[in-house]
Amino acid sequence: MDQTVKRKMHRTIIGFVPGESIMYKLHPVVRLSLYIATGILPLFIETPEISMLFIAIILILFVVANVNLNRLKIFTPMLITVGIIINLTYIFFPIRKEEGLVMFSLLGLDVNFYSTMWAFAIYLRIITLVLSSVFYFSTNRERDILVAMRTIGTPFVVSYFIGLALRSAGIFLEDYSIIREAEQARGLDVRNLSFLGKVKHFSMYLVPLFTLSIRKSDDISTGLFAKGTELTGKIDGVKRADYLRSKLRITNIDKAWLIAIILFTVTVMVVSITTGLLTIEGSWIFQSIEKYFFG
Amino acid sequence: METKKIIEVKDLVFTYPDGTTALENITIDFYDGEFIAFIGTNGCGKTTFSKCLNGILKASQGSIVVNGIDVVHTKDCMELVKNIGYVFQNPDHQLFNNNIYSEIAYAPRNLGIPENEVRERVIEAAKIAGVSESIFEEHPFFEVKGIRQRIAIASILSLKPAIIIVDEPTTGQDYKQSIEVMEFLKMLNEKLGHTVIIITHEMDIVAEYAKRVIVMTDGKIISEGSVKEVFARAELLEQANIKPPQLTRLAQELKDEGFSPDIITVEEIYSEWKQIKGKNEIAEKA
Amino acid sequence: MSTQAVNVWKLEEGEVRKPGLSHFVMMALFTGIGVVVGTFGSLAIPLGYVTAFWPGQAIQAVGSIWYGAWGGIASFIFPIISNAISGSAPLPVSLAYIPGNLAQGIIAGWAFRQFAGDPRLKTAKDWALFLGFAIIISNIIGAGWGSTVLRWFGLIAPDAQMTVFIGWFIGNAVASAILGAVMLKFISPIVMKTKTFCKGYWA
Amino acid sequence: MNAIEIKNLSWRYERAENYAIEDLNLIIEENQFIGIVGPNEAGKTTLASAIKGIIPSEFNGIYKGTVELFGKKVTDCSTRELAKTVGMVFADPDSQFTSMSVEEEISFGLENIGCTVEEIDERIKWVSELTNIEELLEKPPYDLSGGQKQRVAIASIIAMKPRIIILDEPTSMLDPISKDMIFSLLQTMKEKLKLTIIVIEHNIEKLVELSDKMILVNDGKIEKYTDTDVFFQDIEFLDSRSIRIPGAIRFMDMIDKDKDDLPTVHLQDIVKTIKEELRR
Repeated sequence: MDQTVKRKMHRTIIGFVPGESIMYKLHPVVRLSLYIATGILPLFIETPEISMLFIAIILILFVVANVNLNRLKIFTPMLITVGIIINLTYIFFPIRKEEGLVMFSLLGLDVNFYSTMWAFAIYLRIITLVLSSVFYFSTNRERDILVAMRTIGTPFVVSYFIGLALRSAGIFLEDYSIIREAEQARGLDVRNLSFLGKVKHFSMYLVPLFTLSIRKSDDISTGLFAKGTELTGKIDGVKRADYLRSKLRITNIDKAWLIAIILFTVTVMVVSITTGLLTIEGSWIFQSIEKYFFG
Repeated sequence: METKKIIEVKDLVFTYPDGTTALENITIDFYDGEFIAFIGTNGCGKTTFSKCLNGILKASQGSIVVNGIDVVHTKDCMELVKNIGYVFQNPDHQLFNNNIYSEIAYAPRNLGIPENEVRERVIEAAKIAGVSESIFEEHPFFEVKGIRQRIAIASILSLKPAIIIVDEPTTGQDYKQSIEVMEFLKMLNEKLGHTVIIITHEMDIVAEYAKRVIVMTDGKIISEGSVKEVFARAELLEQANIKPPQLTRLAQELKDEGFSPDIITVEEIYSEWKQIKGKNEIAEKA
Repeated sequence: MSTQAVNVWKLEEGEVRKPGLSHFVMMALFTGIGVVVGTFGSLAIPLGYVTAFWPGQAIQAVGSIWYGAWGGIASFIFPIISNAISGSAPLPVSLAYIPGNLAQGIIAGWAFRQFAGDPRLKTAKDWALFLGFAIIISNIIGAGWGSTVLRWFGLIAPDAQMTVFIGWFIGNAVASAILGAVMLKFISPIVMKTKTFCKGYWA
Repeated sequence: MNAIEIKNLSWRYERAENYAIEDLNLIIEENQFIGIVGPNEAGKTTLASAIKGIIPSEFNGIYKGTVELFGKKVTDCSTRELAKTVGMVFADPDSQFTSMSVEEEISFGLENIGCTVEEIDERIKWVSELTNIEELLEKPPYDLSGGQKQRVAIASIIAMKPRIIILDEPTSMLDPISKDMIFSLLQTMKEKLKLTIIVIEHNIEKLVELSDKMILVNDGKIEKYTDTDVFFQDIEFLDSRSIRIPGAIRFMDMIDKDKDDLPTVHLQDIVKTIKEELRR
């Protein structure tokens, strides 16, 4: 039975993507455009409740796409510290303090209403952006990223370069884990090191990592030469074949999604710029808190 | 003669973080002064097993005791390193000092040994491993691979570990270099009394140098014993996707003619050949 | 002490250096290294976009010292990838960072070539160039640009820019000074003997 | 027709003191299987690199003499022409795998030599069946074992259908069974594709089974270039060059010490000969 069980996850350089996901029904370029849209849209939304809605939608997408939510854990510390930093900067350096709307004093420091609300809105915005990024990398393998890049017309040399860079990041990580074992095998105990010792120890990871990379760069170059590598988009004046792209065709459904995503993004942008609907002042939360503190 | 148990492994299980089981219920003892070879296909668990032995990988279940140290639970990795040294397959993963001297001196310095003794150890280890003192100030990067491998071995020898594990000592080496490395390990084993464990795909090397062979498949030990015993079990080896050395296979193909299935050297097969030939001639005359 | 330093950037007589596939490969490898170091740097001390401890700048500076313009290209590409992976900066912010990242890389390479510094950090002058240009000036420009980008995007209070700038500068500079010095001191002797080492900007 | 013709070739790497290859002459005919043996640093890889044109194109140094492939000088060939004529597989499978999936790895070379998408599709199907990697096509490199990577490396070169294929220690990381698989793949290739195959290997026991001719490279020179059975006629000489003699051949040598005919080298022939000898 064991043999027939499909693998639950595919490995990527930085982690795993689900083995099966509804996202895979979409062409990589649709997924990339979704990433770009979710990476831009939050910048046009100030209203906290709409940002929260956005966050909720992305979290639902995580579930729909079959992504293991444990993956979000490593980002939690960052999301917390980011929240603290934003709040601190806006408490210590309040904006629109001349309006004098002080909610309360904390340890002798005036907590300004508008500034705090703004910090909150910005914080939600950044969470949205981080989640959209995490979502993209949790549902796309490296090859999907490359196919998407080539589909939107990135020159071959650029997409090939990105591919090779990602590949070498992978090699680098593999080497790193072996080196760590090798150091351990020679009795390195990081816990006992002084600060200077730690710095020196740092070099002990770096030296073998780089020497290996240098050797590999020679091997890779000769290997590429052996394959007649041409880093141009044209071979003999004819457009270079793109096998990977040809394997993944854009269907009508993909086109529909693309149009929908673009339309939606543009609409939100237009609404945001031309109307006050998405501003922080238009927020129901903003208004209620304002009412609560200042009547 | 009673020899001391140097490694005791009991019900060892190792599971990778992603949930795949790499080792399943391994129980085996190794004795002081043995020369052991781990064989098996790529991915059979032999490297994982050997890394568990020196604590690079932490066993998920079971116990490993090396020279009285509980490998699975010890916090003192120094104590462990003094007892069991591990030479990685690719020397480039373990050379990180600016010159060859400090490379070999690195591990003893980690132990906090006084500098004059470190110096003695470095010179001794370099001599045993065949690293010339004249290149002590050179950068390891610029040496050829054979030398880099020797430096890697010397940098472990300077710890004077009772047990030395070498992963693929002959990969990428030519015949002469292979013989040199193996003769060197043999010397460590026979003259200096180290317990030596090698992990290898080269059955000729196993036949010629190992005293005891451990055959692994899918994270389990499926066969173990002396070289002759193990290579004679043709069916079991097939199950592990292993082929005995060419001469053993030749003898096994000639089983019907009266050759023994556990031949490993040319001398053995030649003397059997003479015997059989002689018998046949007598039979013919009669 | 021999102060008769050799100019490592000068071509020997008859020496021909031309850019080739191997430079392209090295650039990709270096970008990969940057992605790893940058991602771990961001995740290790998770301060999000105000990465108070980001050793990635060392990779940028050292990259352009060793590999000239190739390293310069790597220096603005890898942060886009590592920021996206670690979630420490959203795509639009990452793109806006590009000029700052380019500066954090290329200034070091320019200074070492312009003033004939030795990447192995052999003399006081080399150290001065390293600390002065590769660390201090690079990071002043980088942090200045970066904090401005953050202000544009409203990610920090406008009045907080100075504080963020200082925090950013110190965090990047300290981490990168350590990593950068270690890389230059220990690895330059090897790199300089390889053919991908660039005496000029492209070869 | 001669696939390879080398005349008075000398090569010295930049900064090296000695010539890696000195005044070397070699002719290899089409559709031959050649095994190259010799100590490390003797010049085997340098010789292969010169045939492939990596030398002088990718390295700096001093180059004298000529290397011709099917009558055309390598130095007159473009990278693409060379890729179409000679394929080369290196020992380290990791540094040959530069893409993010197996199919991309194979298609990359094909795109380079100007194949169309349809052609690429066909060739990937054909080569993945031949090398038994159909299951791996979508996988990224870090999801493959060393042996699988080596098979992919070979597949990506075969797919380009070069007329000559050089393999530099193609099985270094492999266990015996995977080694067998690679060698039986080489055998199939030789029979089906009528290629000229050159293999550098320390594992002589396997080379013997397949090679039509063997070359001994030592100290930058070709010391022996003969049919495989002739190659093992003078075992003392090979011993003096630290060449590993397969046990069975050594045994045969002990048996017919005083015979003048050529030694039997293939394992199955040896089994047969011994059986016959015993019956005599």
